[in-house]
Amino acid sequence: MKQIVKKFGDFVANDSIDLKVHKGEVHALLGENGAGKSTLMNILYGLYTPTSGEIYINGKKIDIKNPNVAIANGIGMVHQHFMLVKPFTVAENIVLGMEPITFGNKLNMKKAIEDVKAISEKYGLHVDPEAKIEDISVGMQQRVEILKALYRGAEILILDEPTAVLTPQEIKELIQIMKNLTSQGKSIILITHKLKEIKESADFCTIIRRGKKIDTVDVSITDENQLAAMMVGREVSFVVEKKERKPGEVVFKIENLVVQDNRGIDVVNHLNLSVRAGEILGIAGVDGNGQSELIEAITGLRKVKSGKISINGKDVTNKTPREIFESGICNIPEDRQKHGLVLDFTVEENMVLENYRKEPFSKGIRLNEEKITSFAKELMEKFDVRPRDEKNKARALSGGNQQKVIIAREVTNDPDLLIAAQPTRGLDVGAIEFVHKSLVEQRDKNKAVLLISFELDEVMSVSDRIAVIYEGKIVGVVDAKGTNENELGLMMAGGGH
Amino acid sequence: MKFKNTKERIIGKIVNETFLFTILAIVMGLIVGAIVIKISGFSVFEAYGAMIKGVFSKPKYIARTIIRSTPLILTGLSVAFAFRTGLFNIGAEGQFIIGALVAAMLGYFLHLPAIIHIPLVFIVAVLAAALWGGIAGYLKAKFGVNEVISTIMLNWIALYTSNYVITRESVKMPGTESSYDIHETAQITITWLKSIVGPAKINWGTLIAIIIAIIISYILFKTTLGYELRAVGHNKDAAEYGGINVKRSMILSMAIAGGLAGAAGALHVMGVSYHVSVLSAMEGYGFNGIAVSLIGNNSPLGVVLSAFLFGGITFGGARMQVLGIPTEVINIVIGSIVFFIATYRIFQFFTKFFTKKKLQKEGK
Amino acid sequence: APEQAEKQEPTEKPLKIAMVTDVGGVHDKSFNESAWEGLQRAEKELGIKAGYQESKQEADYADNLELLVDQGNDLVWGIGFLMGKQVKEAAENYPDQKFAIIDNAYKETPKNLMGVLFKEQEAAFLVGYIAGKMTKTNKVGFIGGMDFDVIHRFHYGYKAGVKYANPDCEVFEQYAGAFDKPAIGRSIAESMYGNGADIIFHAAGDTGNGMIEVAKEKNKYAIGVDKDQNKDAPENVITSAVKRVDNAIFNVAKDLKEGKWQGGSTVVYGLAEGGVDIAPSSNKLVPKEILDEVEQLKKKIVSGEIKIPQSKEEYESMMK
Amino acid sequence: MWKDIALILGTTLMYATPLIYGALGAVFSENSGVVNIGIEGMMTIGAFSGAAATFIFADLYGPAWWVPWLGFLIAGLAGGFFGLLHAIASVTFNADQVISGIAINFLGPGLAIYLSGRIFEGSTTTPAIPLEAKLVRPFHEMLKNKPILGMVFDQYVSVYIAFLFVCIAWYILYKTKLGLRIRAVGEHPKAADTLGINVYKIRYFSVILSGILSGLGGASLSMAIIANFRPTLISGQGYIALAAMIFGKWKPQGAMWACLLFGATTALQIYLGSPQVGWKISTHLLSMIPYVITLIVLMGFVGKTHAPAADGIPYEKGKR
Ligand SMILES: Nc1ncnc2c1ncn2[C@@H]1O[C@H](COP(=O)(O)OP(=O)(O)OP(=O)(O)O)[C@@H](O)[C@H]1O
Ligand SMILES: Nc1ncnc2c1ncn2[C@@H]1O[C@H](COP(=O)(O)OP(=O)(O)OP(=O)(O)O)[C@@H](O)[C@H]1O
Ligand SMILES: [Mg+2]
Ligand SMILES: [Mg+2]
Repeated sequence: MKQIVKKFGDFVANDSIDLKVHKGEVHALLGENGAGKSTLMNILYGLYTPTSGEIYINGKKIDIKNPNVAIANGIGMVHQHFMLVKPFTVAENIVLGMEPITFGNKLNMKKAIEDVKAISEKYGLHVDPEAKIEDISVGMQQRVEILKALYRGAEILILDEPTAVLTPQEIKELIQIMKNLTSQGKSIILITHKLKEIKESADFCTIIRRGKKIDTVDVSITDENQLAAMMVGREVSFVVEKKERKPGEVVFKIENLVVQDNRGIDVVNHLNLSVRAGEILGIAGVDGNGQSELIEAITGLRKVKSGKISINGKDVTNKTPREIFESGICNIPEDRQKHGLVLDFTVEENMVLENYRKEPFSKGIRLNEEKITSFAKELMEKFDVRPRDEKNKARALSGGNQQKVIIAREVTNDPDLLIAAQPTRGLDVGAIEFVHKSLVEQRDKNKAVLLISFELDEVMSVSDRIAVIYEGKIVGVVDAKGTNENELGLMMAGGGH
Repeated sequence: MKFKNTKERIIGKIVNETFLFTILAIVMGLIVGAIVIKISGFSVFEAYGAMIKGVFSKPKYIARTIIRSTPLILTGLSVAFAFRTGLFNIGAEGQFIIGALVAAMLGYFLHLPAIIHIPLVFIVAVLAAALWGGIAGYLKAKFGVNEVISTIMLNWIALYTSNYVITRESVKMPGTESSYDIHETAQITITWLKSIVGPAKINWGTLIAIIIAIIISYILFKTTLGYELRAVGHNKDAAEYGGINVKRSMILSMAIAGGLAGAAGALHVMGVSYHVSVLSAMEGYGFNGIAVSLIGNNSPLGVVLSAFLFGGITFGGARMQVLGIPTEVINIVIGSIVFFIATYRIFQFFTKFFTKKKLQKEGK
Repeated sequence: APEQAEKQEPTEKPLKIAMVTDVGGVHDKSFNESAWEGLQRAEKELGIKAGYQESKQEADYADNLELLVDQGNDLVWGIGFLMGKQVKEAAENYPDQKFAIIDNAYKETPKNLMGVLFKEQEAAFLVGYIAGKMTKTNKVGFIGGMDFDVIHRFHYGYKAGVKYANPDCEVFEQYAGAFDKPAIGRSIAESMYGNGADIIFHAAGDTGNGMIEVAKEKNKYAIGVDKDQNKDAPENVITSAVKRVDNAIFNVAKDLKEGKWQGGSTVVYGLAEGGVDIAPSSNKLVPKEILDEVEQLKKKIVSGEIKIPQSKEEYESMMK
Repeated sequence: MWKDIALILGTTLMYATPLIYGALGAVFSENSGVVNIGIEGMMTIGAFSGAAATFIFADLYGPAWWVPWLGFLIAGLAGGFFGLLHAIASVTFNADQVISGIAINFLGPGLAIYLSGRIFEGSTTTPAIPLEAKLVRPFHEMLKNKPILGMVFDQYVSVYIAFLFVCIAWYILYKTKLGLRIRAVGEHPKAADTLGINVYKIRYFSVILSGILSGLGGASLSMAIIANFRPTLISGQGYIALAAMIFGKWKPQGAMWACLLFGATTALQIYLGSPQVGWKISTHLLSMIPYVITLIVLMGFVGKTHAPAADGIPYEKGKR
């Protein structure tokens, strides 16, 4: 790609970017949130037309007007947000757009399933072709996305933040798959915020900052700190700064909790847990072991079948979300766009999502707009939400900034227990640093924090104690300092103490 | 100084892009109408002249336009309010019927001094219609029944219920297919304007409707209740997470929407018709309310303006018949206006196209 | 403006008469259209100037009446009892303006207002008689639109006619509940024909259209209403109970021109006045003998020898 | 007894037919992600075009076999034209689909009645199509002497086509490449776009098809159930079809069952009001039956209805 420029209105998302990828290599793209990585790749895939610039494949200049041209030229893309049709089966998703047919335009599903089986064998990506997307795990969905590209004969595979939603195990598998693919001659462009992954898998790395290319470096001779510095333009610390602290009383307690999922299966199964004031308790575990249902049960969004949840000795089992909130439990939700924000509300309206009924934000039935505005202004300043316009729709904010709005709101509530579910998913290192700092501050104010994350690194560096969840039960609680990845990994796989 | 600012702000609020596009859409709709009129062999100038004169040439015509627009303000608000809270209320028609029916019954059967009678009739009629609208909300909250279906069904049930009640012997005025007139103590017609507007029944309903529009605007945007309802409208999950009772909100907002449409029916009976009649088909107050709401961009202020526009076009447009122009042309004009409002991006497209051309020229 | 028009010499300026239709519109193939035909005939034969204003909903009636007043019409018609109240109100508001209404009578009629009623039951009686005579199965049917007083006049007049001709004849009666649901009219007709009726009379507007359609398909007999409906099914519509709204309107125009305005009263148009009748096309399918008997009956009705019920109560008391 | 059942079944089929066409139209449009509240207007224009064209051709060329088919086709095309309008607004210009649909509901009837007046000397009702020029009744000869079976199955071909279309629609949506793409576009247009599927083309196709089907639905009333167009003919059936589509969970077969339920409850209403049953209950209350039963059945239906995920959301390329 040569001298690619892309403007959205007056905003220059890509500013004369050059990118060169060789056959059989993994080429990483690194940059802060909103640096322009996805935009560049969307241009390569024909979803955006560049304002100017040229694209060459195997030395030939190609005008990629739309995804069809990209597909015909062997380019495949796995998008940052999955492009899967949920109620369709795996096979249907893979063949969509290139469906095998028989007489009379009839879909040949049999052949589709065989084809899918064949390529999944070939590249070692195992999937069940007849399962529905909505029933399979995120890791599986990722494989489906890769298979979609391979099914179309992709030679160049773009992976846009493929690991943001994967568990450590799944990430390992993915890296293995990438190695597998490059060994078969495919080229891969990998976008990720995780420097460790770049080190592990990439050959070269191009760094983009604010739409401009900074440099392309050989990964084998560059270390993580250098990469990070190039990316944000300053030094970044990876260690979470954390003073020793003696935890206080138990403030939050779960006893014998049983919760069902949508299908009526007990996915939280006689779970016991307690969190003390002034500590961060991390919950480690592979996705799908009841974490989501656990959080929903605690926050009142899901009915508890049996057991007891209490905060400060007060029973909050099966109370309404509002009552639970009033009792001192706040939550940074897993899905920020679904639960955390009303995207069509302004930032300031979102800032008072739980507190709009309280003084000073309202008096009687009347909302006090001035107070809401000044409150939002203050928080945006303090939590560095950009752009600094409280009248902006939340929808127009980048993911990182959306997350900041939620964190600002929840932390400011100053709850006795703060639940943070996947709080750094998809954020860049700078933003992650900020989130971690906020959690630690909360702990230092002698509040309890419950961190749920699939990122083992995160759990290990932020938490004081770590509880491992497996099949709806806590299979062990360990001290964060006294454990290691292997021990936790073993427990997460069910091999508990 | 401050006054100037607020004034500017208000003007800025009205004269925004949406407003300009709406005006453009109206013009385009009229142009389509002009083409149809021309094809039919009539003079466009005369036809639109008749329409404008039909509305503005005499105070009493203006009065009649206002009278006709009043129920549309409220049914439009009803639809707009539901839209704002994420619900599609096709049921304003039926809610109107219920409001009108209850007002007619209480206006006739109760004997009270005006000071009590009027508010009582109005409030009970609105509550009844709110209950009727609330049924759809309840069915949605409790059974997950899509409100589009339930309100369509409830429209017909309301129609037949009303017909049934009206044809009861104690209700039906002999020799007619209508109920007895309500007593004067329940009427809200303004009689002292007779010298200006003639027999046109100018009534307090118009003022009440505008006040209600202001109240609704206030509720939606300035109160905690409005905050809740809008939050549910935009994102149920986030609203629930924020502690809002989503089911209650749904029922409440359908009830409010129902109450608004019911107010339209009640005011119509109290101010204009004084009775309800057996209906063989829907009268269209609710369905036109959908168009009014959409033309008004679902905002309470916009709805008031678009109700007057709609009332004016239908009332004035009917005057084109004098020239022999079929009334269907009016529906074509209204349909075109709504169509162009839907496709306002056509205008955006053109404005962009032209500014681009202009820039290119300037560049050279 | 109205006073001005009255002061003018009639020879100088033609009389202006206009009508407000009900929601059916002027081309409803029913009494609105019939009324308009009457006005047009008056235009041709009497040299008046005719006009109309269509209504789309109940709220239009008052507006349209006022508009026609403003246009300087000498007489303003309201077509249909549904606007009875609005016409009276207009008459009270414009005491110098003449009004008239079809199908409505008032307890107290203002001087400037005239009600015109039709004896629908008389025409219905005659078609009932024809049905009673012509049925082979001794079963005939009646389909009503909605439960309205006017429809009752058709209903019980017809029933009385059937029984008068043929006391053993069974009459199937059903109301569709709507004037605009031909599918319902169809299936009621299917049921009646299926149960042995061979002639059905409808007073159900568009709903009745469904019945005529079944008659065509099954090759059965049907009886139309309001206007001569033989055109819709020339082989099947044996007769129609027509309401000569056109005649009434024409006559009133003629009277007005001749200075014989009958304001303050209700004029009843029956057989005698040429206000109701059976359709002229009846001679195509109805045997001559029966038509001759009908002519005899007409005389008896006009002379008052036969009394015809207009409602259920009257019918039942007569049958006792 | 058998007669009653046959009548109820026959009425059910007849009444459900126009609704099925409309509901199928809505199924296609909404499965591709375009809300279509304009079914009512599309049915109206179809009803007019079919009846008018058939009458004119029958008048010119006599009742040749192809006349009704050509009329039927024209009805579909007229509906399709309004589908095209809806598509231009909602697919190309990203219009709010509800607004555009409402516009269609003004334009369809407005244009239909206007054109009727232009073509047929001011009449809002088109002249009746002669029986021989109506759509055929395929089993008419076969069932001539079997009255009970005839009540159920001696229907116009439009009825059988409707059910055939249900099967075809099901096949297209769930068994073909095209259907997979339509549903993909309705669920996740961006995903389809990234796979090189032209979202706009698929949506245009579906919305125009929706118009065609609705147009045919209108014609199935004006060319079979009765034989002409009149302004009150559709009167809300487009909305009922829409409700049936939602009730049927956006699926062709589901929509069909919902339409049949509605037809059956209407048949029940007619049956209960018939002289055979002799219920002395007000027709106003009887008329409520279909709507009340539908609501009750809906309440009993557990599980929320699931609309296609992108239904009602305009797709804009390059927007997230
Ligand atoms: N459709 C769009 N309309 C307007 N602006 C856009 C659009 N898409 C991207 N942008 C702009 O381009 C910039 C780059 O966005 P892009 O999605 O490429 O970032 P990114 O580098 O992929 O970030 P992340 O690491 O968070 O995925 C954004 O900051 C945004 O302002
Ligand atoms: N639809 C849009 N129109 C205009 N600007 C947009 C739009 N979507 C996003 N933006 C702008 O894009 C910028 C960054 O967006 P982007 O989605 O790349 O964020 P992000 O940090 O990549 O989030 P995440 O990594 O969590 O997806 C923001 O500053 C925002 O203003
Ligand atoms: Mg991003
Ligand atoms: Mg990105």
